[in-house]
Amino acid sequence: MATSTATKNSAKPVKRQENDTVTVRFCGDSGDGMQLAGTQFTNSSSIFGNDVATLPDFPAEIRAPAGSLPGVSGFQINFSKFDIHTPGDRVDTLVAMNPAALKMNYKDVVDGGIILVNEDAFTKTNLQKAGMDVNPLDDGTLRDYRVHKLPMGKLTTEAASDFGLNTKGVNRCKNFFALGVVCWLYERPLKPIEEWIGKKMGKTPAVADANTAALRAGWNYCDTIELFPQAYRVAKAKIAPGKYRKITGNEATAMGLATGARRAGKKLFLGSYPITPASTILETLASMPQMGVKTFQAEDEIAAICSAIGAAFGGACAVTSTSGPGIALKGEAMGLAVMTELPLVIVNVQRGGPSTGLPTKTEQSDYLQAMWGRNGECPMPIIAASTPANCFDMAVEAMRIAVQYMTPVILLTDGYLANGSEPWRIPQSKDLPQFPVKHAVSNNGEAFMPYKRDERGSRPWAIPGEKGLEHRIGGLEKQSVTGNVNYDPDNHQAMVNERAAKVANVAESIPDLKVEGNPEADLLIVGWGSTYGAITTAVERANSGGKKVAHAHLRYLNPMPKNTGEVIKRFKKVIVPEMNMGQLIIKLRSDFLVDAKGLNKVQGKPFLVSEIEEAIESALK
Amino acid sequence: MATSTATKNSAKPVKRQENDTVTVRFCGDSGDGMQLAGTQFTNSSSIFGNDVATLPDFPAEIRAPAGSLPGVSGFQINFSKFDIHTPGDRVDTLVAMNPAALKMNYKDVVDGGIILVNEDAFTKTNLQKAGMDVNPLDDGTLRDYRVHKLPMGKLTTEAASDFGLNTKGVNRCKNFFALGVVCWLYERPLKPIEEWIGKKMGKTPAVADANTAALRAGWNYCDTIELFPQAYRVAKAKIAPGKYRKITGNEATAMGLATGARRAGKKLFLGSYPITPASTILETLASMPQMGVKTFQAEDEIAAICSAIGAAFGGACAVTSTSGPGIALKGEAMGLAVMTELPLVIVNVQRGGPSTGLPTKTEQSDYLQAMWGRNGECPMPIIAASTPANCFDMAVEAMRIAVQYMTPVILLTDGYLANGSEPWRIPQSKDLPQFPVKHAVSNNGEAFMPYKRDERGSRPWAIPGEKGLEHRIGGLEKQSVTGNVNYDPDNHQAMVNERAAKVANVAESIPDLKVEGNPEADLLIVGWGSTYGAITTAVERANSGGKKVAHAHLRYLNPMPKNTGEVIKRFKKVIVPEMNMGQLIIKLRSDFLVDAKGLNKVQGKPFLVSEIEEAIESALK
Amino acid sequence: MPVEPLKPADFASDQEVRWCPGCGDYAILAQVKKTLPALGIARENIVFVSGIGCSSRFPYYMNTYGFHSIHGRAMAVASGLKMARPELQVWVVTGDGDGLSIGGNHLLHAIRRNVDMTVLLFNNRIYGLTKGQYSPTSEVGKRTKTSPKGAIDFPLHPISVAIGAEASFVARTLDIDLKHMGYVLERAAAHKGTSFVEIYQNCNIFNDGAFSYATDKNTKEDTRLILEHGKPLIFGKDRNKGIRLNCTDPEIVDLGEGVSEDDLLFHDEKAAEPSLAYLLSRMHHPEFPEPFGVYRAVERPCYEYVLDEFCKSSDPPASAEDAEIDALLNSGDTWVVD
Amino acid sequence: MPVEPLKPADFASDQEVRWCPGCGDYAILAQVKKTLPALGIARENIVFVSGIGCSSRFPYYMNTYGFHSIHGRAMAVASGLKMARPELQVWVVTGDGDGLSIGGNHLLHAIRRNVDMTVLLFNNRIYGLTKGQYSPTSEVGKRTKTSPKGAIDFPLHPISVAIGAEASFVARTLDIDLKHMGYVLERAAAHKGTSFVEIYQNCNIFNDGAFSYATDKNTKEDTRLILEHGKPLIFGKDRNKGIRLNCTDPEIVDLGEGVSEDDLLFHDEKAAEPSLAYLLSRMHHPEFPEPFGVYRAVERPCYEYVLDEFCKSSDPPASAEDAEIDALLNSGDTWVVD
Ligand SMILES: Cc1ncc(C[n+]2csc(CCOP(=O)(O)OP(=O)(O)O)c2C)c(N)n1
Ligand SMILES: Cc1ncc(C[n+]2csc(CCOP(=O)(O)OP(=O)(O)O)c2C)c(N)n1
Ligand code: SF4
Ligand code: SF4
Ligand SMILES: [Mg+2]
Ligand SMILES: [Mg+2]
Repeated sequence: MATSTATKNSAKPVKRQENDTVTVRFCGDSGDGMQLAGTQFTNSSSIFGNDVATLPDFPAEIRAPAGSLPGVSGFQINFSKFDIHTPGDRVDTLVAMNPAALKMNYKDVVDGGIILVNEDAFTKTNLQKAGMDVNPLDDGTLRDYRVHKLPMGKLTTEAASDFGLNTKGVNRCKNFFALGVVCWLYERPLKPIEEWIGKKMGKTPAVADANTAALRAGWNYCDTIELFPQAYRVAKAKIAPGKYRKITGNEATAMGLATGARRAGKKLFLGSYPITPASTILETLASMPQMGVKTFQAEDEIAAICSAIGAAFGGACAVTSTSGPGIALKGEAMGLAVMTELPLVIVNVQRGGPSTGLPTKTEQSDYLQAMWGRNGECPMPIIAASTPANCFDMAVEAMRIAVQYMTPVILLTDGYLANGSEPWRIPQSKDLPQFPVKHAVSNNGEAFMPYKRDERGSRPWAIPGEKGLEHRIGGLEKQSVTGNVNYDPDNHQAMVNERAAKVANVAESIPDLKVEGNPEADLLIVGWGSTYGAITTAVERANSGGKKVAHAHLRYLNPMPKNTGEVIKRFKKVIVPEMNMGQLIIKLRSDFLVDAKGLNKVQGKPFLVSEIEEAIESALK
Repeated sequence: MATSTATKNSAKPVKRQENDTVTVRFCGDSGDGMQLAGTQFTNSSSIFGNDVATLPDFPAEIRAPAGSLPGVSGFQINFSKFDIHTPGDRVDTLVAMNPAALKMNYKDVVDGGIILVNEDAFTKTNLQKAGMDVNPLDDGTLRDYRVHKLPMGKLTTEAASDFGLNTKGVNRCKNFFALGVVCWLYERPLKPIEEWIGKKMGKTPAVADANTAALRAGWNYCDTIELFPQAYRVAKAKIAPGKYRKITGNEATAMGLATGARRAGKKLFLGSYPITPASTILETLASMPQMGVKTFQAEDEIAAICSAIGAAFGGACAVTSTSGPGIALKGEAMGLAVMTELPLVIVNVQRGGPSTGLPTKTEQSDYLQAMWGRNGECPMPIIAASTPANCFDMAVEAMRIAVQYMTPVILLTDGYLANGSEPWRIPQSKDLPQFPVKHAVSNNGEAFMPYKRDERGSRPWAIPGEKGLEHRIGGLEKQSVTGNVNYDPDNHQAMVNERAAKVANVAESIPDLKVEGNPEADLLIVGWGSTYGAITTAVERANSGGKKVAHAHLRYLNPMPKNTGEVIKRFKKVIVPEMNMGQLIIKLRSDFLVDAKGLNKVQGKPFLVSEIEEAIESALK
Repeated sequence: MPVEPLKPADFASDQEVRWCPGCGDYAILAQVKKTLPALGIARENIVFVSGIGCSSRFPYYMNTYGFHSIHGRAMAVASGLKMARPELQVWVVTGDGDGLSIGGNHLLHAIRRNVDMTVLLFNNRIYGLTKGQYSPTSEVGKRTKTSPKGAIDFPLHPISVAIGAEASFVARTLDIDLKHMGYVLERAAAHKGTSFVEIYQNCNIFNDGAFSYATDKNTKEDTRLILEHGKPLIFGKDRNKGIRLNCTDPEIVDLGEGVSEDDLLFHDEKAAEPSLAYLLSRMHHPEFPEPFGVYRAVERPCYEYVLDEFCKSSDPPASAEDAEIDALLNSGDTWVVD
Repeated sequence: MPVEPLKPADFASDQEVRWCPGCGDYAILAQVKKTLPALGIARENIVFVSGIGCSSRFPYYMNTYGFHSIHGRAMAVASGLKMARPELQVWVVTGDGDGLSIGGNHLLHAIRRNVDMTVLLFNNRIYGLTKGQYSPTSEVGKRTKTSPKGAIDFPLHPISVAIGAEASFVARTLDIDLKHMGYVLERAAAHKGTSFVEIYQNCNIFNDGAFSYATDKNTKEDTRLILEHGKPLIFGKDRNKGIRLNCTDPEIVDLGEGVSEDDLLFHDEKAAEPSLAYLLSRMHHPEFPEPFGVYRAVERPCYEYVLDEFCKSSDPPASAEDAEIDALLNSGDTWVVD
């Protein structure tokens, strides 16, 4: 643990303790701008050169009453000199802007961790709103922590009142004051933040100046009064050189879809209906008309998918995006896409269920719905993203599979990926996969056979406008090859088989399942989706702690990679952590007759690394 | 094989060969009245005292062009002196009213079987409509059969033209002529048929008289011209004494639902939307206002289930009925019923899928949808009927489970059960289960806890009108006990667990899984739903043929009977026949890690007994 | 059964109200609570049903029976409830997204069936709960997160839709005019059949001021036309402007200058055909003052009462032997084997 | 690109037509085939989209591109197709059940968006394909399998619904009047926007004669009112009866006896507001002759063309290096690690 001198922002030298990894959480009222403070802290950390991972936590209400418990909003950032995969289990430094925020969050702070509170907000009214009789700053509640009470309201007012804003406007700057304090504490550069303020608020200079002043005041306050006996530093991570940006899962999904369509040589059409936590995919794609992306906010989820199916029939790379309840509504139309064998990407940003459930919370409980939530024998490829940035790759993959195999494809992400962010090394277009679509063309008046399959098992994609290929499709069973409506028993069996075989064929085009961690171990952890970060970290820690554990993470859930059975059967013990009550495990046990054990959590929250470590430990006992 | 003398209807003695079991199929154009002829033949056979089982086969079109192949309609009856369980694999006597019907059906006739054709219909035009160049009556196509060409049109005209009907009207009587012939052939009493004609057509005596005349003419024709060198007889079956009626699966379901509601001491509410093959449940219940049954033809399937959920909140025994595509639409609302823990019966009369699929054909491919076709962790009890009459019992059961466990319950039947019929010994109300509902009542102003559970895990059913129990429910996660909206992580986990436990508890109230056939066998056939008849017959035959086979038929699919694992693990080999590509087997393999093998058929048709016999044979090889 | 007189506060549940401070929903909640006691219906016989949206949180705040269902389906849930229990008083609370986007079809069909319930559609011309996407009542050109270049969907007019769906009762009111809202709510509750009430509601977070023309003291007299049955259509601060009919087109005229009240269009809630009500529903700001009050109130049989006539039967006695079951099971052709 | 002249037979697919003999659908099919050649659009640029029902089998019989989708969703499928490919000519064929029962909401929203397509709603006032249950246009009291005591749902009037949904083009025609149908189809196809056409269609199996008043030679002159733009509303065998307006209520008057043509209501398809069209949609048999022809035809931007303006771009070149992708991925805040 080395110490060093201060950055150029600082007035005098500060001793800084070197840490490998730090987790900070900003929390306050919905109106307190905590998401913004968190995002800016993240940006600054990324640009500084750390690896970062974030987890926002929104309240379910738009604006619950100010100061109330349901109105608390949080944003957590983990930054590190190493590769990291999660936003951190426990919090090293907590910023709490009011009593409600403190109450909801302090238990997640590590023993001896730092708590910064906005003292001004601990009024009697606010305490009451948070359901507290006594002030927790005084009654010993926080005795295990290093608590710093700052009169943030007052200090912000002093710093930011010279620029012509009214009291309310000035008061709104206090998130930047708090941000300034934490930046000082962890030696985050202010420059990227100030640049951002200039860019976003530049139009109203009073606002920009007031916020900049608050930010600097926070920093300078620490510098001046030596608030903290100890400051910290987290060295730059060894990060692969390249150009980076921060990306959330939903941004990555949206960009991946737009990119995928272009790699197919087609325009993108998105039919969608707003729903938390998927709406931002629609919103992001709505802002990309320059890419030839058309978005359509439909009247409901059924219209959304049906419009996408219509667009696919017309030759577009079609997508529909939603969350679990929306998928439940789309089931019938998904069957139509299977029967008509049109390419279509269906994005499910999973959230807490059943029913309306916990709309703003994360869960992985729609795997079985994705597999089987339709009438009849109705197979579809299913893939799942494992990190926010991986959403980009998997979205491109979903598009590839859809157009190459003429099939609807389900892409599963979840609320944690959707809103979580990580730095992303921006790929270059020339390195991205290409899969240009060839539409069927008329062949000298030869009768067109819309259900004649190629070696992949795909039928031709003939689109209106092509003379000589006029044909009719629909949801009734069709005759093999000709595509005419057909009720013949043997034909039905044959077509059911052909559709299944086509989906199974996708396995020919996907990578083998990789074993990470120690491949010689007796214990294998099999994960899928957003548990990647927590499992990876836990397995790394276990292995570096002398245990032997392997990890295989499924990104292709249907069909699974061809070597999946072989991998899974190789290990004595198999544990399957899922943020559900055991869903993928049903398929694994059934397919491979392996006595895999579930590690299950349905709490609207991702796994903690420690929870997986404990499971490893007790499995190896 | 004894012979005997003719019945009193006959002019002179006829030699009749005794048969154990006979299968007859009537087929003709949709307009030819084959369903009617088949039904009357069935009635007559039932009343005569045989055991019977039937299978109608409708065309998908309402009225495809007269004489065309898609317009062919068929009705098959198996009648026997023993217990029978299926409508028969192959046909002993086929009645074919036109070339199209002959073409579509003759291959199902046993070698040396009888084919009766309406010779008059074999005109050039009709042959062309059926896509035939030469007349199959002349070209040796039918050389393996005993073909009888009857000028049915002409003979009917002669018999029925004296009653004042126009030519068209007279011609429409020829199904009764054909029926008369087959009745003679198998010594079926005409009296029940004549009584039925009197009852149904009595209002227009000309029609009644003409049809009666045609019927008798058919009989007399055989008697007079000695058409058949050989006549047959199937002795009465040893049938348990009692009062009987013929019942189709959908009639049984409707009556079971109406009965179930009364056994709960409640009124029935059905919210439904027409869809083949479920519509007749709605139609049958719509005719029972005298039972206090309210039916509501909603604007779509979603409104149908939502109206039922609303009715359940109001205190009705609520039901929604549909087929696969309708279930796909109801998924989201089914989740709401799970979350609000209201009693609701959801009937899925399965048909051929995926998508619109084969609407008039049967299939068992919605088991996985029933299990998992919803977002989130959303468990529901699922039960399945095994025969048309068993639909009654299972409908009563569905209602019992729904009200006792405050849960939506899925009842699976299928197109084969829905339209198939069998004789049913009418139960007496006093022998039927009773499960009167007790609604929650106010307790001296004590705060009402809508999610406080009883020993079954059920919450109280408090309905509007009860003072002091005013409460609010909905699709958001609720706090245990209080039912208030709650986003707490641990509470969510607890509630997910409680909902799952409640469904699991249903196992406490259901019978153990029975092993039929030879319990000492090495081979077990595990079936569910409408395969019961074919499996039972195949297993009986195998056992009487010296093989050793056991059969377990699951009527409770979720949860399964408590001894299911124990039963299944007891056998060396397990075969699971399903009219799908392997659905229940996924759950069996996953739950019990048993290497069960599937026997799968997706042809829109039930299993033949012989198909299951073959599977038994090759498994025992 | 006589019901003790209730106070508005008796209708407040113990749940904390969680709309954004300043949201128009608060005023509506307050007025509903104020209106209910006068109806003389016991709390336990009242049910509030809603879908999903900010507005749809309404039932949680009422100390009656309540059902917060799923997005768009409130009308269907409420219809089933009312069919099963025709004696209850049922209210539906829905939003412009819940009721007109995903739920449009159920609204249409409940209205045509004339199920006896009162529907309050909180129209804030935005999706509130999902944070500010445009809705089916948003104006063309509106910029929102999902319409960054401006919305290109032509909006629906809720009252025109309801009239197109054969509504027997249609009215409009406004969140901040509590007195007017009280009148409309009372009328709606009293009406036998589906009472459709559009309530202009301000979403101060995502669509603030959408109805400022009708709420602003300075403009509201000129932008609102208060409908009164049998009275001529007059408006304006000085009540000197009126609406006259030119064939089927309304036009604004100044009273006094050769135009008398008798020349004006007279309001008739009870017109057998809804053409007048439809015509009123076409008067939009800024071209016209917007009509508030009861557009239409006519009698027509209610679905659930007719259904109940067919099926009249109390809950059956749960007796071991049940003659009606036996009659049902023994109906049709039977035979005896002995 | 010049298109070779096509004949009606060129539009027949190789699939055998499978409606019941005598079904009104045959006449509509014949007339559509007759109308298409005159439009001068190549077969490959035409798409027929349908839902599920007897009527929805239509696309199979047309030798164009076709999509027989799922029950109620034709409007949504067609909307997406049209948005992706605005240059195509899209027809939607639906039924009173498909379009107004399960599909009512999609109809409403496609109409308000004014997606440029022609919608043919075959109204036979019954569910044909599922064998005879009542539909949302069935009359009160109709006895069917699901309404053995007579239907108690008040029917929707398709044209009122469409007008309530802001339709820019609304018309009605009749299966057996081929000439009139031809005229209406041509007008509908020519209109830019959603053209909603109600076609009275006889289901001779489950609802035979539902429109006999309008098809019977003896009564049709008195029961039908043929709309002509700019002309007074006159009908009757001797063209001696007319429709006059009494405030907003239509009334039948005899011409000649002190009533001249000028006293009658004049039809105006292009009225800016749809109140007249709505009023016409309220004229029902037997009280009134029923209006046939074009009720309303006004111009309004079409959703998909405006959307296309925003996104104007041809299919992107599938090049290994794609500057637009790179620009997208590099947008926003970035930093370089070296
Ligand atoms: C099936 C489904 N789709 C989408 C959503 C997301 N969602 C919740 S409320 C809402 C719209 C709310 O708008 P509105 O009805 O106008 O209510 P407001 O919030 O404006 O009062 C949407 C799209 C959902 N909960 N369920
Ligand atoms: C999701 C779904 N629900 C129900 C059905 C059954 N169904 C098919 S067509 C139809 C109604 C047809 O009526 P209409 O639209 O009037 O068409 P018609 O047959 O009268 O031309 C129904 C209920 C279905 N195919 N899919
Ligand atoms: S978002 Fe708008 S509608 Fe929703 S509670 Fe806030 S102010 Fe009200
Ligand atoms: S059932 Fe009616 S609508 Fe359908 S094809 Fe037959 S006649 Fe036509
Ligand atoms: Mg709204
Ligand atoms: Mg119809």
